[in-house]
Amino acid sequence: MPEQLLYAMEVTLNGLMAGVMYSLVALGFVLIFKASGIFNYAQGVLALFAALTLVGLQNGQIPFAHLINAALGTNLHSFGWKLPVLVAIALTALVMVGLAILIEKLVLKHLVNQAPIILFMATIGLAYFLEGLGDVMWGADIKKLDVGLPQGISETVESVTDSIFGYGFFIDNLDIVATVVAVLLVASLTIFSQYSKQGRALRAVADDHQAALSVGISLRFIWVLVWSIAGFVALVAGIMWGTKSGVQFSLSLIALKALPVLMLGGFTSIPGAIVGGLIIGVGEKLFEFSVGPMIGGATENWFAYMLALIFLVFRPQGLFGEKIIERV
Amino acid sequence: MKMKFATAVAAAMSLAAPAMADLVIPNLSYRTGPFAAGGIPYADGFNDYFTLLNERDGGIGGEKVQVPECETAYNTEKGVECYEATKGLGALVYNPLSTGITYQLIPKVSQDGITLYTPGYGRTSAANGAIFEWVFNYPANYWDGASVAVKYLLEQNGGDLKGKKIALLYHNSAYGKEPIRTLESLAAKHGYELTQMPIDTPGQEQKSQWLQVRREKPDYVIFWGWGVMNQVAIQEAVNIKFPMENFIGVWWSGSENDVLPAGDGANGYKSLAMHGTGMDYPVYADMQKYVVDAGKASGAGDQVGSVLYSRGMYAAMVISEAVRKAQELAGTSAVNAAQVRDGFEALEITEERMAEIGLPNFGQPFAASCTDHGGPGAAMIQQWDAAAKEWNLVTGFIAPDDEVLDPLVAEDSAAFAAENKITPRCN
Amino acid sequence: MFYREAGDFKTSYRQDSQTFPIRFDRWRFYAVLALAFGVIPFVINDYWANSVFVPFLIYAIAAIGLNILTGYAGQVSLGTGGFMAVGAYACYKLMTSFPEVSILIHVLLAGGVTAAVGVLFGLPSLRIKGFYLAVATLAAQFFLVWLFNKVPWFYNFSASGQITAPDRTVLGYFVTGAQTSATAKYLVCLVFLVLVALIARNLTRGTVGRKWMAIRDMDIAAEIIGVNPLTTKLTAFAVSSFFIGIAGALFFAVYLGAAEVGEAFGIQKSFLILFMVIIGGLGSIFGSFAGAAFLVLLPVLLKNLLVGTLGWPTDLAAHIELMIVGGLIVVFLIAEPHGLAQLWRLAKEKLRLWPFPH
Amino acid sequence: MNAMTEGYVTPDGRQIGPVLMEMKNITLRFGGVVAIKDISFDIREGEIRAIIGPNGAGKSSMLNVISGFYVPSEGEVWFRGQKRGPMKPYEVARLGIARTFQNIALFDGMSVLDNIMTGRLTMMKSGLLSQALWFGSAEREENENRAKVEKIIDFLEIQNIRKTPVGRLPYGLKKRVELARALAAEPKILLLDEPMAGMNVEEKEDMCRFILDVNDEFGTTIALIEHDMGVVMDLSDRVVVMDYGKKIGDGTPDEVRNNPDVINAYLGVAHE
Repeated sequence: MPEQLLYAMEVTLNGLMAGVMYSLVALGFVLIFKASGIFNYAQGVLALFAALTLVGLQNGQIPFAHLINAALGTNLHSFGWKLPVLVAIALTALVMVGLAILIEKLVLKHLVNQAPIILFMATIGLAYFLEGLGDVMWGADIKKLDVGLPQGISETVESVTDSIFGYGFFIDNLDIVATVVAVLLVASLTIFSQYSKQGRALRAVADDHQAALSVGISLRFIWVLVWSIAGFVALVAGIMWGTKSGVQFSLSLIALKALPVLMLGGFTSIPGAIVGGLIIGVGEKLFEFSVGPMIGGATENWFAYMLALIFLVFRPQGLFGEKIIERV
Repeated sequence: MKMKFATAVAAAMSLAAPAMADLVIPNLSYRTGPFAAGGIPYADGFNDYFTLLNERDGGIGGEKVQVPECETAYNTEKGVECYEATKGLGALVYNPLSTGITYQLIPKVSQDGITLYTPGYGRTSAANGAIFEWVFNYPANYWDGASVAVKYLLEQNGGDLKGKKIALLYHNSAYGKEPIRTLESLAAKHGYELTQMPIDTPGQEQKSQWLQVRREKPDYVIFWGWGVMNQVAIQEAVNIKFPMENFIGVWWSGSENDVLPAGDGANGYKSLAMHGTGMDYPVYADMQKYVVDAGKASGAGDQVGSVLYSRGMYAAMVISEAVRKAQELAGTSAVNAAQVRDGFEALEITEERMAEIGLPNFGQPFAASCTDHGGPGAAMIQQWDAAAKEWNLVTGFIAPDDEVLDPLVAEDSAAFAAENKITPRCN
Repeated sequence: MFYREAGDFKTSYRQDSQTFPIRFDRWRFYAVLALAFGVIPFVINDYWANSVFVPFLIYAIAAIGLNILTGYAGQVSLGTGGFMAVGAYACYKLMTSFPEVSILIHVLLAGGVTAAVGVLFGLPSLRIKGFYLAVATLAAQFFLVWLFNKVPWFYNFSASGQITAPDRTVLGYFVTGAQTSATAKYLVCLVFLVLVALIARNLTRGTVGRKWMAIRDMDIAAEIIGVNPLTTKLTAFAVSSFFIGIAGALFFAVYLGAAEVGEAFGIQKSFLILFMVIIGGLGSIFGSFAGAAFLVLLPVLLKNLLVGTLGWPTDLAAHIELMIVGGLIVVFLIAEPHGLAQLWRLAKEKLRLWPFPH
Repeated sequence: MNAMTEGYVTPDGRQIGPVLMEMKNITLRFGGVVAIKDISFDIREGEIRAIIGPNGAGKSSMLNVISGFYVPSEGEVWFRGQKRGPMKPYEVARLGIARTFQNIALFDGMSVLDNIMTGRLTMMKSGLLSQALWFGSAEREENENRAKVEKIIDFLEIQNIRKTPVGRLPYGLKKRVELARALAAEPKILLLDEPMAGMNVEEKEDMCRFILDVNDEFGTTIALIEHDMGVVMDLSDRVVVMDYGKKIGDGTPDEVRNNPDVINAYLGVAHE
């Protein structure tokens, strides 16, 4: 096989893996939008906040140490313990649930029935707030996140492909793990929404707000539930991305990678988020591989958006949407 | 009520004025935002050195040093605001640790008559003191760094890089683009093949670039990163099993933060170094005694001796020496901004002086002049030892290829002079 | 007491459709103008100009621009940073290519170039609506920033890709470059802002404004009563981008003096200006002023209060500042979703009846 | 077909003009669903023409065909002696066809006055520059059109709510404002989509009066759809009756009232 084709295959495979990582972030957006019509800009910051909390708990950091030290002149830093990974993850999940309850109580409750743009704006305020809170609680320095996930080239894939094609493909072990986790996540979300009482309530609200309310489903409960789930998804995304690049401010910017995925897949479709992520991942990597070198590279950021834009111009309803019929 | 509020606002808008006699050296730092991880240790080193001088020596030449800190978040607008807010305090010199803010401030400081000191970053052609009267960037700048890296590779290859492939992986911004011209000129001279690979900020996702590296198998990768880009690049290099000893970062891509997350895999990674690092300097005994133990350390105290802390301290050291020189020239301890500039221009840092300060062989000795604001530009190569978790210097100071660089500096500064109608000084 | 309509009769439609139909509002407007032109220029210093007034004036221009598009025509855009970059780079290329032409003309032309680019990126708005369009405008944001970073022609092949504004004068006074006085910077930006605000006001009270609002409120009905959605949306994009381009040109040439595209005109800028518009009030010129003032002043105020007065460490202050700004945005939205402009209107309505509550 | 050009005189003595609009064999399909099946009828200048039928008869679709919002799958629409090709909705408006909507479609964020002024948008031609400077044609045009709009405001007795945002108005007033907006366009033909839907008796009477007055005062041709037979019979000159997408009757109210098919449709006799 010609070399270029092999390279393209390798790039495509890696694009698929990158796409899964994007989907993980996009999933959080979709969950909240579907259940409450809120375009949650804070999803990226939620991931950062979750990862910060995880690292902080794991390493026994004292929250707000800097603030306390500045105010009281003390010199606190650490409790001096290390929590096992699973305990820390469970505790972080609890923190995210607590956060969801607070968000509902302090923000969303007061904004029922507002226009979508107002709710969007509120989540931006929330993003600012959480970003500051995360920094005040845990500090702005860079943190290493290690929950024991493997990283580096997968030797198996390399040797297998080498024996078939004579060229060993590069696949990152972390990406393989992320793919498995994403599949598990989507599967468990599906099972949850199909078979549990809360899940059915969630689907009912997503289908028809009014009808769901009229049969006695509590909207407030649903909002707490969906923000908790989104918080958990953010935690998963935070772990994956944090393992890759450490936990620091830029982690919140992964939200920007999820937006074109949302455009493509639609704001309300979970399969859309997955397939959209894959298309964006493959599309931007292949473009950078084939056209990038000719026009100077670093095209990925804008190409993802252009791809989604062009796609939408020709198919405004998105990947899985039905054709829109305008009525008077 | 309204009046009261207005007064309160007015009071809040003007920073508390310092006692007039102090030497004011603002620290435009960034402890938040995307580059906080690098900004924090640097700012701590900068602050701590001046605290040390104040505590141990009672300041510089008997004058206490005030270091009002202002948060820029690496953002140019906030940088401008910080400059304006601190300028009125009688600031003597600025060191914003951001190439973007430096470009912003060059015209302003020239107008206001305040020195801008940008060691190892900023506008490279400011090394030409004939054009850039108020800007100093010794001991080394980006083009020096690029040239030193290539010279090191020449040494490694017995003086011949013909047919070798070198990839430049860079932060897709003004900062990252700096070395391109130098590396291109050197490619023409030495016959290596240069591939450019930009990475968009912040640089969390570099798969495409590293797959390209894996495919094209360059002999060496030269790396110009900052922030999260650094550690992701090193991690990715480990992932694709790129030989780490052939991977050389600029001095902004060679701190502990960058290599630690990659663990053992990062062993052997190299970076440029324009000063020493680690705790093996006598100055740290005083630092411990007067600053850390006294509870006056700027940060948590865990960064002391790290690469970027050392760099902040180095900048503070050079500034304090320039102030000392200025005091000597002016015959007064309460120097003003113009006198401090003269101090910078007449500054000479010798081996002996560094040993006296407690930093023997910490940096390269240099002497500035009216035309030379850039110093010798030499740098060392350091290599990461993952097992011991420390950087080891593997070379002494390597001088850059001035034959190639001087015309580039002359050309760029002449363009600036023409654009801004500056007549060269120093004739 | 003074603030009332009773007895303030209008005898022509012209009087009735003027900008400030209430006499007291008119007086206050003249008083603000007098203050802005007659007093502030004489007392302003570098700090106040560069930290507060000049950024406020420029952001107000950009906010008016975005408000035309988002507040009046209902098309949410996140490409403002990219369009400001177009204005800045157009201005830079014009300044360096035609140094003999007045900078004021360059700024206007830069607005024109931006308007053309805005129309181009406005085309998809015919097919894409709502948040999808908002996200789609990010394509403009990222692409434009990449373009200006990548193509050396835009930055005159300088080594680092930074653009630096050469010195230019108006009536013999420097308005760009380091020698510019605080007063000159302030006045140039003020003149542009006043012009932009007047034009925006005129457009929004007339035919075009009604078309924009009709499309915003119900696009299908608007089309059936005879509004051509294509030209209407594109006009909104053009006018909006024209203003934003002017803001970008001033931002680079007068305020910063040097700029790097990704840093000065990145995605954060787009969000910042959108915040200004929403906090100030969608569909309100006054709201654009209020929003810009709020988001320029608040951080400066907080920083000076926390660091300057209370002496907190700068990083802690910066983080708490983020929390306060974020918290305030949420509080404002809960208290008054229609922004500062609506708060102001409600206050005025109360005042109109004062001292008789009924 | 001699009436094509000549018109006729109504029992109450009004002169009705020649045919203004003619629908020829209109069929409209959505995918597999046939909404309108081969319907033909005409609308004459100056008359009040009603289209009635039970729910789901295809009235709204018919109105959307007349207004140009839907393009018929088969058949032709003739307007003022010319065949009307496929057009954009806003181009139809410029031909002089204005309408109201069953579910009010006002612009909620604008005042009553501004809403009515939008009805005159097709007649306001001043350029962007003139508007930006508020000088010359823009201002003159604004004031001229304002004067015309004020006449309509007086006519419909809504002077006191001129500056109120329409979002705050009650339902009945909104309907009146919508009528005002349509009238402001000085249409050749005015389409009313269930103008009386959701109104109480008093409001219905008001609306009837306004419709008759409009027809009388301005001589405006009116086509309306309505499922309430009673009101329509008093109001209109001629009536088309639709059921299941087909025309089952056409003629004066009296003729229609005695048409057995119509009786069946309204009394709910099963279709075979």
